[in-house]
Amino acid sequence: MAEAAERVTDIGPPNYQQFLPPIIKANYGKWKYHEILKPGVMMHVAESGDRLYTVRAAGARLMSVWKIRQIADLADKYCGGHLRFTSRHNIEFLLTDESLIDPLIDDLKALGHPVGGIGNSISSIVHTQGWIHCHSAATDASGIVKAVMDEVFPHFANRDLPAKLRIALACCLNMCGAVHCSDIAILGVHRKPPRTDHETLNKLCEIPNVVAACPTAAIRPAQVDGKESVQVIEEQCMFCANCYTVCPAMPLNDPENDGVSIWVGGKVSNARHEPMFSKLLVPYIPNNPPRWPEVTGTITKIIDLWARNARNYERLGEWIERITWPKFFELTGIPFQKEHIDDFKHAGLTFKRSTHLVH
Amino acid sequence: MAEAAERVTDIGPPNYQQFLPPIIKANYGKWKYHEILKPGVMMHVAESGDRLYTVRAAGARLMSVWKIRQIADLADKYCGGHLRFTSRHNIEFLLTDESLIDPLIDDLKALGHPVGGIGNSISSIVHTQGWIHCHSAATDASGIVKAVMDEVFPHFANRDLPAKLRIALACCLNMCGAVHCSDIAILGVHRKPPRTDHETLNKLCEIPNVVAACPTAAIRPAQVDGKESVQVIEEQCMFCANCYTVCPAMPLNDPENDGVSIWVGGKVSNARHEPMFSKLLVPYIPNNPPRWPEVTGTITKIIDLWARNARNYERLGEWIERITWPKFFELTGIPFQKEHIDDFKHAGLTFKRSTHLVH
Amino acid sequence: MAELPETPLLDELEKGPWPSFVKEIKVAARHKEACRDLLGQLERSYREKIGHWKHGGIVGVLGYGGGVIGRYSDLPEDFPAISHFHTLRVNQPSGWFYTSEVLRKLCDMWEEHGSGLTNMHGSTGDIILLGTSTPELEPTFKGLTDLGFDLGGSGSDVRTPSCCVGPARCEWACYDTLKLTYDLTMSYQDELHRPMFPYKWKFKMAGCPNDCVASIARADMSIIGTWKDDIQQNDEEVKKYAEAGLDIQRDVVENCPGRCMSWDGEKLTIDNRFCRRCMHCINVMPKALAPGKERGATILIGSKAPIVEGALLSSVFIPFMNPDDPEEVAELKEIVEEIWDVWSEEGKNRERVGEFIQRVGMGNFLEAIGMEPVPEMVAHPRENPYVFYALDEEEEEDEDEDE
Amino acid sequence: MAELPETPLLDELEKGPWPSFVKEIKVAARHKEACRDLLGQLERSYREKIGHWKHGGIVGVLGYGGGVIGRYSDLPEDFPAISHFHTLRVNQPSGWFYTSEVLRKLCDMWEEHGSGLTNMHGSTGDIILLGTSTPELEPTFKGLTDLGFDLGGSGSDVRTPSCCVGPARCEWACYDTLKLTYDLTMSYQDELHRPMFPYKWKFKMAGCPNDCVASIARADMSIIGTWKDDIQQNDEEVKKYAEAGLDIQRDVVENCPGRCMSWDGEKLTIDNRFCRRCMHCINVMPKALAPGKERGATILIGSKAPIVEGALLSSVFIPFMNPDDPEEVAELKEIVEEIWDVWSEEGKNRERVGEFIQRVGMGNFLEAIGMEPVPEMVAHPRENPYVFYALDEEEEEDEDEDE
Ligand code: SRM
Ligand code: SRM
Ligand code: SRM
Ligand code: SRM
Ligand code: SF4
Ligand code: SF4
Ligand code: SF4
Ligand code: SF4
Ligand code: SF4
Ligand code: SF4
Ligand code: SF4
Ligand code: SF4
Repeated sequence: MAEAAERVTDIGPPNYQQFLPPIIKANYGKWKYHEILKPGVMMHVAESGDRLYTVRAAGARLMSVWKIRQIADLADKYCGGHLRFTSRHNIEFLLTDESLIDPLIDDLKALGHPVGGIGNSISSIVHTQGWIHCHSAATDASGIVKAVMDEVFPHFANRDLPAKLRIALACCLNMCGAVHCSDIAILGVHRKPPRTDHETLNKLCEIPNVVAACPTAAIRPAQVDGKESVQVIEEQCMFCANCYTVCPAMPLNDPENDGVSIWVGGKVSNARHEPMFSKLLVPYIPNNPPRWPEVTGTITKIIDLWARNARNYERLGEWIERITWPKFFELTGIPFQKEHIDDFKHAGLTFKRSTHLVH
Repeated sequence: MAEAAERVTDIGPPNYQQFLPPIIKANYGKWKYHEILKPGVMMHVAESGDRLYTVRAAGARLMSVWKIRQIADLADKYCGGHLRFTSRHNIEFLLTDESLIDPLIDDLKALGHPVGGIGNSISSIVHTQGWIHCHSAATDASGIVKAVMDEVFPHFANRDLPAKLRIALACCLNMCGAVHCSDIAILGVHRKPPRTDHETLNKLCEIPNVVAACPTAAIRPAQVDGKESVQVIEEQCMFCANCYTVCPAMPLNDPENDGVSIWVGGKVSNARHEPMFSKLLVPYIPNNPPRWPEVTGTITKIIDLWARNARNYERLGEWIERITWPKFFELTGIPFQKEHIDDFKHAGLTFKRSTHLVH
Repeated sequence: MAELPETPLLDELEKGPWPSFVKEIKVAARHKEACRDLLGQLERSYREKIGHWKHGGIVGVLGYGGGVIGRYSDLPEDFPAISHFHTLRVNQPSGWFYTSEVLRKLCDMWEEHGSGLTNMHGSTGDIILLGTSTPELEPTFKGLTDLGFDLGGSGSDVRTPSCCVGPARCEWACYDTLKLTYDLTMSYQDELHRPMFPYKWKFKMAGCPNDCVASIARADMSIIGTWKDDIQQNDEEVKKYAEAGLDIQRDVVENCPGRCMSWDGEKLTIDNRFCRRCMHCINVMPKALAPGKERGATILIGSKAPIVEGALLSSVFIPFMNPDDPEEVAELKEIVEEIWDVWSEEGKNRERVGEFIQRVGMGNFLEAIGMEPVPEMVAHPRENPYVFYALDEEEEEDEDEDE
Repeated sequence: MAELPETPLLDELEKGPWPSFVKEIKVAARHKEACRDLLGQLERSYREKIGHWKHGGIVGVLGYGGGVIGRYSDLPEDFPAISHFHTLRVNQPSGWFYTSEVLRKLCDMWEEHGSGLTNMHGSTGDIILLGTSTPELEPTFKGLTDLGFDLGGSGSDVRTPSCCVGPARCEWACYDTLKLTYDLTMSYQDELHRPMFPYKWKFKMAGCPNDCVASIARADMSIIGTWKDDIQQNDEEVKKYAEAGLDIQRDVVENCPGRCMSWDGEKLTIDNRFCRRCMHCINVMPKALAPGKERGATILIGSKAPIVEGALLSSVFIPFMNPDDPEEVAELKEIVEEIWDVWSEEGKNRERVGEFIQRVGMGNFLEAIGMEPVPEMVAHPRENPYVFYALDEEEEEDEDEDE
């Protein structure tokens, strides 16, 4: 117990102040305005007149320490060793010398981390673990993200869109990527009810918790082959996997039936329109590794349509709302199915309760 | 049974065509445009050039046959015996001779049926039976309607409002007046749980139906004094009276605690904004017959505020939506209480899920 | 005849400019004992702040399950003339058109058999004959049918359909609301008079999206006129409105929910691809704009008052059809009857069709009645990921694999 | 070191302009056995279209209930080096600011004790140290604390708070997001490290309504900067934007959700009484417009992902307070702790606070924590008439009567 006493705990994170670059310390809370100078580069001007140049490089999110060291080297070379990461996992270099911007961009490119993502562009995809680390995944995360970003890369490297476009991915309905409010969301889905392992269930799990976990009350306690276990009423299961989260003996993973769904029209910012949830566009696309071409194809199609038709500053969901969903389905050619119609708790509120239709 | 065979049944209503005035028969479906000539009077011009003048008189809704005969006399005198009623229970005289408009208006006035209600005005109040005929009423209908219409009468007789304003009244939560989509709705409310008559309940009602009738599951089967009956968990009761509708042994009427609530901001038309439900403004005002001054006072206050501040064509609910509800509460001075916050099924969707606030 | 009772509270409601229902009852009370007692009982309600009617009671006319609302005073000793005081719901003619002649005949009949009090009209649309005794029900019914009238609905049946004035007097009517109302009423006489559903079913017909009969708020099936092609536009008349002082930018363009109009001070441009058929611009400039020529209606389903699951608005069911085409009406009736079958089979007691659809899910409901989902049915697709993936789809895949 | 496994499928993901996670793993695989096995197992997942990790497993460091996610391969025979492969969640510094120096030290530590793979960062905001074995957990923890770092949250505890860059680099920050984040993190070390709630609790701090940290979508408490007074306006700069080609009417005025702006071609007028603080006009013209001077934040409550009751957005809880004022922060903390008490007492297992509020009702929740309802909390008042009239009100009346 002597050891435990020595142990340092609950110190919390390092104080951020020690990591702020001098120009930020000097102008903290005193920024006046900013301008985007070119793709991936912006300038913040302080009340003091100081100018801070930010160069944003694509983040890999999954990075090795060997790469991080290279990035640290660039920070030393260009901006006194100062850098930050963004809320979407990009890397930002904070420069005071405008003339160093282009050399930095070249070095970043050489390192495989092109710059972009600032302004009306696509930034990197917020995502999750997938087959890299999670037991729950209905699809991979990093692989689709890479495939999609390769495809939409011109919109990261340029500012050629009507507004920002945010893509997110979550590999199961737990939605760790918080994809529920994204312009475009890719969501891993199961489509088969849990396969209950009656042998082990009672040992691994508390049956009342398992029963309580099911939002549709599809799970009932049951004796199977003389063992206390549970029974799933399959027609009542909508594959949320909450039972699996609380009980390892009820896996849903299934190579043939797992896959992804695509959701569109969410947003988070309060700019213009209040925040919105994403809505179902494509209920199911089978997993097709390594490059998920049906997923990337669908996404680029949506982006192209939006980029060509939306007004300035109109986020994807705002555009769809203006032209109406039937028109959007017509433009995309995606078939409208039973699955698109909500049948969960608030379903009735999503019905079209007016005659505001375009014909 | 011979008698039954003679009996005429299922003949349906008379065919409307026999009641249409000649000018309407001639121009049926061929109207070109209309103009409001003055309060309560409009002209419809047909493709043929024919002109039809409509004079709209206040409807009493509750009318005696002696009054209806007088109205029939006016129809004979001014428009060949043709008249109609409107969907809000007003009376419309259909004239072809423009010069007869003013004499008709004078005669109507003398009869106690002033004209108005066309255009951006208040029309008569859609309402229900109240103490005149219904067992369920938490308030009277005709009495409050009369009191309110007397008070807002200038807005019926003139076209001095930003848009139409529709008032409706229902004397209990069954909402026969369909008040749920009105600019201003007056709704009779109970505030005490049912008083169960355990003596008669089992004779008058099916206990399973009574239990099933309660939306909050507040009713349970119970033995009371040796009789099969039901028990109401009072904290779970929100006084909807659905139990009373299915079972006479569970009345809620209570002179001290019944009263009215006031709701605002609903609409039905698709013009501009999609149809909207009315929202709770004043949870409770005690019944104060014969003229319910607190009700009329609240309503005139709301109308004045709206009339002074709204933009052209902005219905009450559209105006409130633009200025936001907190601002509206501030302007009216009506206190915001726990009762205003939804706690029924879709409550969460009525929370303010953005930072779109006026401060 | 006896004196009228003292009614100091009700007398207050004889004052003021709005027509007074108290005056109406008093006139009737000079002729009718029942109306005298009604006055007395109502004054008592005003004093005690409580109604004095007993709960329901099943009365009616032979062979009909609806159309009469039974009503008994809870103070029969004090007010014996209204110890029964039932109302009859009488099916109005489409659009509430009358001649003085037919009204007088109705009045005579009702003076003979009942209280002489009416509602012109009830909020569903019927003529309400307000108050008579049980023995007078059959004679009243006979009197009605002699005049060519019939009872309306009450209970778990089709309720009296009603409609806006439509093509009879309105330039915006996109279909013949009166004709469809009459047609549906006549087709469903049996369903109207003999309750056979889980709960009531209301039809309401409005000629255009202004919805002057509030159908979207209170009809299990709301039939609302609309159009498919471009708004008819007369630029000369637009200019005249502007010259007359209408602020077209502020009052018209900025109020367009489709955000599809623009005004350059000279010319109004409508991008009709995105027009939502809301009527606003047309309402404001009736001489300059009009609905298109390819007219029809949107069929919506499911509205109702709040009891039990909360109020509902009707929602889009068939985005566009033409109710003036008899074939399309025949198809519509087939669909309606299919819905009634499914709902009668699977609906719970006192479950309106809107509640039924929410309970079983719109997708399942459509499958049960054999219709395809279309995007017009929803304001937006689902936001939650709780998808019941269709099993037959998977079966198809399985089959593919087997091959 | 051994050869890298054959990964024909993964190799495809080395191509293309976006940084490749496969390249990262391959670099690490040259140094680390575990990364080689990770590569092998991932290739297998790509081939078989299924993950190969077992369900959870409770591991951790001494005295902490969270911060480590246990993970075991389900193919331990084939990939023994990842038979355990736990991740550590490391609390990032506010705003994700680093120096190259501290990053290098972290790298060295993690190369020594783990796989050398990271996520910069996890989607809650932590530094994710991706994969190590059970025996290495304590040494890694020691390595971290030696560098001044500590673990983040996992399980039913306070999760690692995070924030936007705020006043460090953004002209729109209405309060000091970094400071508040650090303050809350330090105040709640115990709650962060020792799960004691019904479920997780997330704080996210955004400096203005643009919400660059998506707090409204994924934080049990979302603290979003805003202002009270008028937008700061520089008319000269507005004109310059117009001259430079910005269509102020179409792109700014017509996009204003408060409909409170007008532009006459010369002067922009904002009726600030109805400005909703949405940021749009400011975003479009950052040189001309800025948030007002009386700045602070709106506190919102309850967002979360869809499991179990459907996703929620946070909703307004305190319309305006100033997080830069230590006294107001102290009050906020009291409220937060009060909420935790009530929720811990009454919340169900795995019920997030947003779900809890919906279950018990916002009104009751406010009463329980001793706060008053304000209209800012709702988008609109209730639409259904199902009001639980407060009993104490009635009791008061009864009392009046007794007197
Ligand atoms: C760096 C970062 C904050 C951080 O602490 O890391 C940031 C920084 C800025 N944001 Fe942001 N935003 C950042 C994530 C977000 C997010 C969160 C997210 O994407 O998950 C949002 C909400 C997105 C949504 O609504 O779904 C966000 C919505 C905005 C908006 C509103 C855009 C809109 O019209 O809806 C603005 C205003 C604008 O762009 O004009 C904005 C503006 C800005 C400005 C201009 C603020 C400033 O004056 O410095 C910064 C540069 C903008 C840019 O990237 O175009 N920022 N911004 C985040 C960069 C992420 C990245 O790497 O791409
Ligand atoms: C006569 C009547 C139809 C009937 O068959 O009986 C009718 C007739 C007309 N309505 Fe209506 N409306 C009638 C009830 C309604 C209703 C239903 C209701 O009030 O319960 C509505 C929906 C109300 C709502 O949204 O809550 C209604 C919403 C409209 C609107 C849309 C107004 C808006 O801006 O929301 C218009 C367009 C307008 O006024 O510019 C309209 C326009 C008209 C026009 C101008 C149509 C025309 O060209 O003939 C008619 C005269 C208008 C007037 O009264 O100002 N009518 N109108 C109804 C008269 C009721 C009364 O006695 O007051
Ligand atoms: C007479 C009338 C009110 C009036 O004064 O105009 C009326 C009167 C009654 N309604 Fe109604 N309803 C009347 C139109 C409505 C409407 C409006 C409409 O049809 O457009 C509604 C709302 C729309 C709807 O259908 O949802 C309406 C929704 C109800 C309800 C709630 C139904 C629901 O599903 O939520 C009930 C309760 C019930 O059915 O048990 C009800 C029940 C009743 C009963 C039968 C009372 C009962 O619980 O048994 C009332 C009889 C009163 C009496 O003694 O005469 N009444 N009722 C209306 C019928 C007149 C007519 O035929 O023209
Ligand atoms: C690592 C991370 C994903 C990532 O790659 O970035 C993650 C990974 C997991 N999350 Fe998460 N969540 C992560 C951020 C989130 C977020 C986003 C956020 O915090 O902003 C959400 C949505 C927001 C929210 O809290 O609602 C999120 C919502 C969930 C949920 C659903 C919770 C709910 O109330 O709906 C679960 C299920 C659970 O808690 O049992 C879950 C559970 C899990 C578990 C622990 C799996 C499980 O069922 O036990 C995952 C472990 C994966 C692994 O093996 O490492 N994770 N999780 C994120 C944490 C990194 C970090 O600390 O920085
Ligand atoms: S979204 Fe699901 S599968 Fe992906 S990391 Fe989160 S819990 Fe795991
Ligand atoms: S997957 Fe979800 S719906 Fe299906 S049984 Fe499990 S908890 Fe219930
Ligand atoms: S609203 Fe209620 S009290 Fe009034 S008539 Fe209808 S059922 Fe009777
Ligand atoms: S009044 Fe309504 S809530 Fe109360 S017991 Fe009766 S049915 Fe239930
Ligand atoms: S609903 Fe349309 S068609 Fe019918 S009366 Fe009203 S405006 Fe005319
Ligand atoms: S009808 Fe409505 S949506 Fe169509 S152009 Fe006119 S105002 Fe716009
Ligand atoms: S949320 Fe506001 S303050 Fe924070 S970075 Fe974004 S724009 Fe700046
Ligand atoms: S901040 Fe938003 S609401 Fe306020 S004036 Fe600007 S655009 Fe309008």
